[in-house]
Amino acid sequence: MKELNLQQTMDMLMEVCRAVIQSKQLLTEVDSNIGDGDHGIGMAGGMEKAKAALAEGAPFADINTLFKTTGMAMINTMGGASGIIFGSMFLGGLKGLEPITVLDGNTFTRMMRGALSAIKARGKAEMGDKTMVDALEPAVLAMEKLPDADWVTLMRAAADAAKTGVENTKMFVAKFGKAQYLGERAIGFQDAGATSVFIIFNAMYEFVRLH
Amino acid sequence: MKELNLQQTMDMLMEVCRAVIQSKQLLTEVDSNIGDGDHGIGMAGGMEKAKAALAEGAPFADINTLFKTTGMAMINTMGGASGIIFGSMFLGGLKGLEPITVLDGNTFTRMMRGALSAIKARGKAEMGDKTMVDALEPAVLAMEKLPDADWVTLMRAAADAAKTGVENTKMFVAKFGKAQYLGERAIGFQDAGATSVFIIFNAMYEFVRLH
Amino acid sequence: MKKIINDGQNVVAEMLSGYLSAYSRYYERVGNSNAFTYKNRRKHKVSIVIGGGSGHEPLFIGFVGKGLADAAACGNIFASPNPELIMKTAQAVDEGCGVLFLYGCYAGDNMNFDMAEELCALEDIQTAHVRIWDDCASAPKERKETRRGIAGDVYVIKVAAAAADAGYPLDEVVRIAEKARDNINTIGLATSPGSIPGLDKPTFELGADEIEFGMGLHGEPGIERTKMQPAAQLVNRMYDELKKEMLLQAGQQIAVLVNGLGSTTLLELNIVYHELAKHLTADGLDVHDVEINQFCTCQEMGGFSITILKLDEELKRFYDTACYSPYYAREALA
Amino acid sequence: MKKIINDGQNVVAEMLSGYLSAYSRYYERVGNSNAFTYKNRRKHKVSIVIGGGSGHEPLFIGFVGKGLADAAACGNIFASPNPELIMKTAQAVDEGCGVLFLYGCYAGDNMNFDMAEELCALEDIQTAHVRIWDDCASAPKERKETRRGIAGDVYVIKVAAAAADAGYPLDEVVRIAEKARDNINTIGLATSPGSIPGLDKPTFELGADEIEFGMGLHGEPGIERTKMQPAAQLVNRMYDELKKEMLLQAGQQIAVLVNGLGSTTLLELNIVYHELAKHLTADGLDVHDVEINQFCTCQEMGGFSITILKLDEELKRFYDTACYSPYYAREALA
Ligand SMILES: Nc1ncnc2c1ncn2[C@@H]1O[C@H](COP(=O)(O)OP(=O)(O)O)[C@@H](O)[C@H]1O
Ligand SMILES: Nc1ncnc2c1ncn2[C@@H]1O[C@H](COP(=O)(O)OP(=O)(O)O)[C@@H](O)[C@H]1O
Ligand SMILES: [Mg+2]
Ligand SMILES: [Mg+2]
Ligand SMILES: [Mg+2]
Ligand SMILES: [Mg+2]
Repeated sequence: MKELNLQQTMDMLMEVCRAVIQSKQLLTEVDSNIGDGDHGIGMAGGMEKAKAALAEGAPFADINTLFKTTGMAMINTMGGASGIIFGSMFLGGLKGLEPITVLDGNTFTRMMRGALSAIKARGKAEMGDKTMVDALEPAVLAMEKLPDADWVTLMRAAADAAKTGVENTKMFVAKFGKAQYLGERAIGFQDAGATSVFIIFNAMYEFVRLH
Repeated sequence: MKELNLQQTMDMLMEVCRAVIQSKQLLTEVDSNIGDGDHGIGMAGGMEKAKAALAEGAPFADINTLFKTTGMAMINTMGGASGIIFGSMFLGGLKGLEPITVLDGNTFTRMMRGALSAIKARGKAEMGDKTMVDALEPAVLAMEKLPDADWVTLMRAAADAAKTGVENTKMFVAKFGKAQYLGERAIGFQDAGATSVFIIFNAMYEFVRLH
Repeated sequence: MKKIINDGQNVVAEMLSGYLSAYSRYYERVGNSNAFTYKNRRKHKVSIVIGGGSGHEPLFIGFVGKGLADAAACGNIFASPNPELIMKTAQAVDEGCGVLFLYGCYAGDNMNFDMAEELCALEDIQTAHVRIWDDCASAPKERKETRRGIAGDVYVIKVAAAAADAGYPLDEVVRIAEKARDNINTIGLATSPGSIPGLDKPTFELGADEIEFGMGLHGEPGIERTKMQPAAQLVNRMYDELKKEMLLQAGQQIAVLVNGLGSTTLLELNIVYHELAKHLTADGLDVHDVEINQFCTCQEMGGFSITILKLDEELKRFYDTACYSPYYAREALA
Repeated sequence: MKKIINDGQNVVAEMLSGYLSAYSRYYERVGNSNAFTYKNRRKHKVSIVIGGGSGHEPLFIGFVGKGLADAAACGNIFASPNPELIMKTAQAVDEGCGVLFLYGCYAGDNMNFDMAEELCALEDIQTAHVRIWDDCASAPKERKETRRGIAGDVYVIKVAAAAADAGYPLDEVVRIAEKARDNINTIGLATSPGSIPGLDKPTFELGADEIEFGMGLHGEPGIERTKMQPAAQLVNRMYDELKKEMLLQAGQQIAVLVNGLGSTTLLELNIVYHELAKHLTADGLDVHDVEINQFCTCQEMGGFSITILKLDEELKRFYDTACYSPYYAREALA
């Protein structure tokens, strides 16, 4: 499969929502270890709202609006660091993008590169700062190495890279978010936001694999 | 022994203070079961202060002042229901009593009868209301049945009667103090104040037995 | 129990030392006792003296001030102040117009304040008292003089102090305080115990999933122990009790206090009022004023109480005046 | 965790519903969002908008009112409000004189308020912000812009709002707010965790006999975990940190806030000040004013913080004005 149509893209985003909502408990625990424990509530709440907004907004005219709806729902219900950061993951790639009704891998890769830039501009985090950037940036790099790949190949690579990124966060001291105050004591624990990035790409992979 | 001199009376009161202070934990537990748990703190605190006041006030001109010092120290440091009730146990028998420097059993019995009257007038409790009256009144009655007895006989009778009184409180519903709200649920538990009365008479008994 | 204290014996004296030096602008200690007066109190008026056991802060220390009581006598934790302390406190604020003692109806307080009044008589201080018995879970209506005084204290103090400030004579202030008292009821529930500073066991036990309706401020038992329920159901049950007890009817003007018992957060207390407001609106009650706060606590006890004061024009007049203390401040209501 | 709530998702909306209907005299909701404004705010002045994660009540809801902020935008529990909500809140109180955002320095708040300012710019609302970073246990002095904002928020809000009420232009209000911010430090300690409504595990764990100095308002780790100690020693340690950090010297005029984190009682907090006052006196500090209260909490977390504000004549002028909200009321200081 090389292209997703509007309905498929919508279904994939719905799948992402469901996967994150199902991971509420896991994300809570991960954030409790070195943060304030609200990442699961926040992400699940944001995704609930995104799901509802997608269901309510359908039918959509283009894929851009799908992503915008998801991102805005997250920013405006979650608040917090992750609302704006993860909202930007869906919004940040839309700038300058003409309205599209089919989504190919190259476009998606460009969107994620745009999202990464937006997130780094907003949050100032770089690789190694123990944030979701540590999962998103490797995923984007992995996708960029696979131009014109089919969706399954692309998403497997993205999810794998994100997973490695999550593992890597265990080695880092945090520079942002509530774990920063832990200093060395954060070492050994994975970052909550990075975990969410993996869950998102993995849900996309599972979706394209089964369709 | 038929009479206590001033020093012996003072020593006996000191012994009473020590015994109550040592029972702090027990009284806390008894009051926790059906009250608010502060009877041990209250009685021990009052007796600490009484002990200090006795030590500081010595030498005393008469036995009346000894009792007055003890009672006033209790009322004025303890506060609460038991401050005034137990203060009255030492103060209430002094009304109309000429200054004395020796204390015989008959005088002491009369003093305790006066104390009982004062307490009942102040607190309105009668036998069977699950208060310290249930221990004090039988002790007074027992002493009144032993005119001209020696101190050991007298105090053994008082302590025994108080002990039975404490046991009896287990059968009662409380009409005063914080246990009253328990209704039937107070049955099976002994009253804290009654327990203190027994401890006091028992300490006196131990004192006269050993001197 | 991790309590931020030095020594279980000295907590009240040290608390007052902190409070009175922090707020020395307003308060003055009576000698070196556990009692204090409000410095800027109006003169030539009936004096209001409040007091009771400590451990319920901000009650009583936070209800002395402008438009509030003139002085407070503080007992040990959960134990009434002693007669001499109460008398000395009255003496410190007596203006020759009489002293009104306001306190919660508990055996210990009743006896100590009674004896204090006897001591005051010897000093030629005219006195009166109003015992507050708002807790309708603590005894049936027919024996209301044996009920406990809990958060309703706040309203009685507020109204009586305003009447005293307005220059009413002692018997009138008593009448108004009694009227307020007789128009107030409170019901509480506890979710977890408090602990007495210096003791290492809590004052009572509740299962991990249990609550108790009507539990007293020292852990005295209430009217029903149930499983934990959502806020809406808890409030339903409590409002039903108050409505029955007070015969609340459409059009009745009321003031409402949602009071936290210690560790229950303002977030939760405001949710309680969110639920309560639905009932009050549905029943057509005329809600004149609402407070959501921690006024009458039992150390870190979990839970809350709801107090309703039925207002008439006279009570409202005194309710509406401004008052100020560090823990209870209100502007005059329009 | 027994929390008096209905549903973990709706706590903030329901809390605000309760608060705003109880205190409808003073407040008005912005649309049906989780933000509200003070009705009787002065017009033609710089508007002060505060906000942040909920769960720290009375902060932020209790610092909107007379002489305080004009509006608050409330996020979910421990999560910054979102940019649109913040923008709408600013819009609701903008008088054309500019809006100053005051908030604690946390990644989430920083990003959401930044984006809100971008949205405001699109709406032609002039904005500025002052991030509050008073918690000196959260990072060394050299990186103070990464420190957390905790109880010191209260002083910055008070002083900035008074300057705005005095008619100062935006850049001046910013200057004064920053001056206040730069003269405030706080250090806290935790004895027990709070819990997020709807979750059944507490936000962190502490041994039965352990405390942690410098722990953050969401359970972020502090500078040292030790055994529980008497109040005097706890205060010693904390005062030492503040003294070093702030270079406190004899004659310096200060305001002091002893703040409870949730379940620590007023009894204990007043004992803390009893101990603290000894140090302040010994060091010859000129204590202008003291507050002992629960202003900035973390649900039912146990523990307290100490905040010191160094005053100069300008700050004092704004500190001293009267203010009123249901949870923070003060008369003008002489
Ligand atoms: N400046 C930042 N840049 C990128 N990601 C960030 C930044 N700050 C925080 N995050 C991400 O947000 C996650 C925390 O999200 P969450 O727990 O929902 O918010 P909060 O920290 O406000 O409680 C972190 O694990 C991290 O991955
Ligand atoms: N009206 C009364 N008359 C006699 N004794 C009383 C009365 N009220 C209380 N008591 C006694 O006081 C005891 C309680 O003392 P304490 O726990 O110190 O006071 P409080 O009830 O104020 O906590 C009761 O066990 C009872 O024996
Ligand atoms: Mg978090
Ligand atoms: Mg007791
Ligand atoms: Mg008691
Ligand atoms: Mg958070």
